[in-house]
Amino acid sequence: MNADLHEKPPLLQARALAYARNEEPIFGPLDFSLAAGEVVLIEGDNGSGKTTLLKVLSGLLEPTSGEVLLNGVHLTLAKLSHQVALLGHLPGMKLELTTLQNLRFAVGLGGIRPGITPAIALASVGLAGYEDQPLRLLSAGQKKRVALARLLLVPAALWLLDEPYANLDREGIELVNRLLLTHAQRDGAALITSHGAYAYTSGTPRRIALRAQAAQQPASEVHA
Amino acid sequence: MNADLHEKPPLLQARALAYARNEEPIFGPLDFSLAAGEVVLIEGDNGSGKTTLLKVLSGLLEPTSGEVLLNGVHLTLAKLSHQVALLGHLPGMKLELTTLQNLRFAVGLGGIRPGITPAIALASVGLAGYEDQPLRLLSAGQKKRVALARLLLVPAALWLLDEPYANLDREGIELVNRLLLTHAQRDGAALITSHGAYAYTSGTPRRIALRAQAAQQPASEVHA
Amino acid sequence: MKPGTTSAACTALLRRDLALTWRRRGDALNPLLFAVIVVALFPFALGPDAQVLERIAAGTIFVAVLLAALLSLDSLFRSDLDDGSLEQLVLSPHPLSLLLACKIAIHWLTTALPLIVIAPLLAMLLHLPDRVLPVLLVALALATPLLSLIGAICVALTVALRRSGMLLTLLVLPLIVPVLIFGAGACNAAQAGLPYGAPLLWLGAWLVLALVLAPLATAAALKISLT
Amino acid sequence: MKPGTTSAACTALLRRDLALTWRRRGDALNPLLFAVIVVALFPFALGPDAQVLERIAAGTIFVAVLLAALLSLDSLFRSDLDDGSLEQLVLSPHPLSLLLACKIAIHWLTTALPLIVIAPLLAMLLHLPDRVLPVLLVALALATPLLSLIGAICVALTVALRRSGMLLTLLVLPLIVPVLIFGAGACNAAQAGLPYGAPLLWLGAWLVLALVLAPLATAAALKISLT
Amino acid sequence: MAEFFHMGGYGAYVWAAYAVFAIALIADALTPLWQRRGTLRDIAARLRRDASRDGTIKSRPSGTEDQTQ
Amino acid sequence: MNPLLLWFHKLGSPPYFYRLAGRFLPWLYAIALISGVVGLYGGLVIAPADYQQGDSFRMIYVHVPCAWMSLFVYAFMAANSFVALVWRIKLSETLAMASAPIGAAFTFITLVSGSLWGKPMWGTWWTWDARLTSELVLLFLYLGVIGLYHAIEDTRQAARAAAFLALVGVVNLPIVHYSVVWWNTLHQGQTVSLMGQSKISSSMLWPLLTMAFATHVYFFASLLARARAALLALESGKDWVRGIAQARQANAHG
Ligand code: HEM
Ligand SMILES: Nc1ncnc2c1ncn2[C@@H]1O[C@H](COP(=O)(O)OP(=O)(O)OP(=O)(O)O)[C@@H](O)[C@H]1O
Ligand SMILES: Nc1ncnc2c1ncn2[C@@H]1O[C@H](COP(=O)(O)OP(=O)(O)OP(=O)(O)O)[C@@H](O)[C@H]1O
Ligand SMILES: [Mg+2]
Ligand SMILES: [Mg+2]
Repeated sequence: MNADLHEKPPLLQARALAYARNEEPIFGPLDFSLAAGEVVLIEGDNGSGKTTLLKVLSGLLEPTSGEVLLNGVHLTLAKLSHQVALLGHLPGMKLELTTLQNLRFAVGLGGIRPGITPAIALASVGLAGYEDQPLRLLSAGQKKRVALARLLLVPAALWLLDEPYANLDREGIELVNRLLLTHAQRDGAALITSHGAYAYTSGTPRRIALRAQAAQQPASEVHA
Repeated sequence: MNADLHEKPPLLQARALAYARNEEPIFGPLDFSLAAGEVVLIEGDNGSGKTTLLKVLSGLLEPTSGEVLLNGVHLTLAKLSHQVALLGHLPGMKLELTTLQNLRFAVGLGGIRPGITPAIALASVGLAGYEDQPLRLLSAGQKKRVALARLLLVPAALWLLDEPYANLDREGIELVNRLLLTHAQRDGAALITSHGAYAYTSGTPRRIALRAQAAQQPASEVHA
Repeated sequence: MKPGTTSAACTALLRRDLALTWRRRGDALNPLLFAVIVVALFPFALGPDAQVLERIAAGTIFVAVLLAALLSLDSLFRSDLDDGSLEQLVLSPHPLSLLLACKIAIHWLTTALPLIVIAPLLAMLLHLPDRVLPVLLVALALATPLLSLIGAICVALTVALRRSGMLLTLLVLPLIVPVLIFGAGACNAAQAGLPYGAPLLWLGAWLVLALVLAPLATAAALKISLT
Repeated sequence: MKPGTTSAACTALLRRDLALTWRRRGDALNPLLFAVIVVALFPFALGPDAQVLERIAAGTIFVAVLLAALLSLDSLFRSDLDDGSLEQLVLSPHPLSLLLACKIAIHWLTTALPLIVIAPLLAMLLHLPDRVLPVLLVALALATPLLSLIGAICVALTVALRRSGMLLTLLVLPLIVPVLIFGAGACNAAQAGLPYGAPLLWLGAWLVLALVLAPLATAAALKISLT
Repeated sequence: MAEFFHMGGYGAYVWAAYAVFAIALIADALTPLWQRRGTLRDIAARLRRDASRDGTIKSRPSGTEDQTQ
Repeated sequence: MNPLLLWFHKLGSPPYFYRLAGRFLPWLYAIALISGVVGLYGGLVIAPADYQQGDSFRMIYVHVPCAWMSLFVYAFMAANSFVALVWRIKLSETLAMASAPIGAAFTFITLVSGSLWGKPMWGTWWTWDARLTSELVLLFLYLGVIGLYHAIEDTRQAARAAAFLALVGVVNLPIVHYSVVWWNTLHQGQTVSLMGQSKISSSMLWPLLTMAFATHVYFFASLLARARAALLALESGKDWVRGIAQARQANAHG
């Protein structure tokens, strides 16, 4: 193992990371590292490859070149273990089951942080009283909140959040910010994508900018 | 018909409109009217019934009580005709077909405004050069732009847009605002839902507030 | 403002659905292969006794073709529902039943017609006597559109469900039992040297009726299940 | 940080899938009804002649049960893929093959087992001689888990495709032709008064092999089709 | 009596038919009772849940203060 | 408004119907039970054994009333479906959907008892005879209606969709019946004819009629009970239902 015993390696490190789909580069060689306690915003226009980057970092897609190190260890699907929690566009939960059942399953699969229960997590995201509600009866924003509750439960050090602010009302946006802050404070780290940088209000986060590969034509004129 | 010939009725009028799902009220009796040239923002927390309201107004759901008048005429599915264009969470387009093919179909089904073509509309939303790209190869935000191009093409006076800003980058947000402005100037009207009122920057729009029926608990505390 | 004519809408729909079928041409072949495989399974399941196979040939082909067309029915409105195109169709200013009739026609052309074309091959696999083949083809030509039309009503009823595949089968089958009895019955009669004109005429009469009524019923059912 | 044990993960998965099956219990009955209906179609297609029906009874029941189990296979990972649960499963720290084995077991329990239970009824509908019934049941009990296991591999390969229903059938059917030949063959042998032990033993041997290998293969296939 | 149950050799068939008749109808009669009980239980649970949601509304002011800080 | 119309209007109101049905229910169950016991006593004990079929004919007292009911209930369901679709009366939706499982139960009993009767009489559990076949199709139709109703989430939408299916099925039923009859004569399988309409003696007849009466009354009792349960679920947001739930909870805890 490369891990230097004297100096703690960064939680996540990307070296010359690039991804190409069918030989067409989606995002260029990227170098960055993420220390514990950091929250980093991935910025980029529509189609610049933010979603793709998160999928690569979570191990769902394999990078075309470059490498990803987690705690100084090469990332492979097998070793991903319980280090990464991905919140994508899909909820990863069953619409037919209740919020509590869904969270219990997530805990069974991913383990649980000490000192928290699914019910507490639900209350933390403002869904107390919705414990026995099947997920399909919730609105778009309420579903997103349940997905956020999952993050609170599972013991993952690195959060990868794809547009966590979408569909949330202002209270929900504040909730995400508070969750991120708490997570950073207990030595977690998070990578988030968002168009609305305005949404992240607790201080200015560090940013990673993705250039759109096929530079978008400016929408200069609206035809009437 | 009720339409008074001397005074033009408002484009859209809702009288004591209410919707209940399985006897549970989703939004309360609402009264409002929308004149040509107006853009109105529907505000409400997660789960307050914004999406449901738009579906009712488009005629996809039947209201439990109250009535909707379009140009002073009662709204029935049959009479909706080409007056309403709905942009929901779903794209209403085929992922396998190219952007141009999709727009051509929309035009065939809904008719076309004079003086515009699918290609021009695509260029207007900043997707010139993507004409022959199948939709599935576009990112979330790019798909949304194609859906916006459809609005430019079909001759609908009333636009119902459910969270049109979601997934769009800043340029995209400006694009939506410009589209709305142009639409209002040529005597169209639009109802939009959005959590981020900040997104609508061209002047302050009129607002309709939906009270959350089951008031949400404030997410006061994040459990660590 | 140019609202667009109904015939333009139908043309656009036909053109789009054909383009889609072409894009998904791999999928379009599936019903065909399914029918071939079901028929091919029978010699394996029953053993290679030619007499037994000949006796059951017409019936088995009919069942296989019906099952294949039936399973492909599920996709009639599925993808349109999933991506919101169906909402746009319902919200369009044109008569829904006409638009749906176009979709049903496309469905028949792309799934049932190839099945009829390949039926002689299936007949050969099961040693169907040659003189029965024309009757089989006519019976299939009358029965498959009936199936598409009747099936469309049931699909419209189940379209709002997430996984409707098998429920659909349950709904459709009681409705097509008569079609099967008359279609396969005509073939069996022909094979036994009995007159077979009457059942075919009945099928034809039903087909005319269904052509008129089924699109209307489908539109009504679709509206019920979308609101 | 408490990572959670693998057995806890399996238990959670089993509990969740059973809860889901219960919530969708209407759907769970569908394969059953499908098999019943396919079997019921044959008398309509072939005519009510008891002798013909008796001759084809075992084979038809086998084909119907295989088709029903097979069509229900499609849903094995479908909904998990659609809502992103499958990604979470793949990203979990536990051996994927074990988790998938749990899913396959649930699938067999909820779709194939009811089919075996109802097989005597199907046998009655087609006048299968009583003495063949035990052989049929044993053959089905060995063949259906084999089908679930082999099918799971193919489902894993096709899961990333949107509408895989029929493609899946195409992949699975060639693989299970041997199962069909041996299973239905044993029944036909029993019906003809011949010895039928050997094919059943073969089926048993394959089953043991598949129990060990199939979950591993499924996990590998799933990883391929998700990246 | 034994003769009555024997039914001239058809006892098994006759009594099986009557048993199916009885079981099916008893099950049919019990289902609405179960349904009713389940529904009422769900409603009671929902009332309790709504009550707990109402309780959180009362604590709202303190919560909003928290956020403005 | 004339009093009868007014009464119908009131009947359409769920809380009124719920209470009224609740008052009738015990009586209906009691009448069904008593006439059922009388009919069974008459059929099993008093009626003499048939000179041809021996005691096996006693199956007639479950088979035939249930067979009649299976058809009657379908007609009842279809009529209510029609009303529900055309006039959008909620009570009709509820009644149509409540009758489906009862009808399915009667159809099931008919099939099983007929099967049990067929084994000693015809030597086989099942033949593909016209009447048997159309009864089987009827069962599938019932199951389709029930399945569709339970598959759709929104209860009222589900009821309307299933009602539509029930109506399509009613068009289909005569077609099935005659096609099956014709199919059998077309292809001379050994057509087994049911026991003829022989003049049966009055000591055999009255228990049969009593049982038919009992099953009809039972149907309406079960229908009302199911409709009551369904109304509770359907109106679960309304105050009157909450009142019932709270009262019941108070009873349970107090
Ligand atoms: C699975 C087997 C059977 C089924 C599904 C079945 C079905 C039916 C049905 C649907 C009816 C009502 C017909 C109508 O009212 O229009 C009926 C009536 C009747 N069945 Fe069966 N049956 C079966 C077997 C038998 C057997 C084995 C017998 C006796 C040998 C029998 C004797 C009768 C009699 C006597 C009637 C009354 C005839 C009348 O008054 O219309 N059934 N059966
Ligand atoms: N399945 C796919 N196959 C091929 N190309 C794709 C696919 N999905 C996305 N792309 C292309 O890859 C590029 C990056 O897409 P990605 O979804 O990562 O963008 P994004 O930054 O998340 O955009 P958005 O802000 O709109 O969500 C885009 O140009 C898109 O057209
Ligand atoms: N299919 C459904 N069945 C039953 N209830 C539903 C369904 N969809 C939404 N609801 C409920 O109806 C209410 C309104 O939902 P709706 O989707 O209209 O909210 P919204 O204002 O669009 O919320 P969001 O901002 O989160 O998108 C919510 O309380 C939700 O839980
Ligand atoms: Mg994205
Ligand atoms: Mg919404």
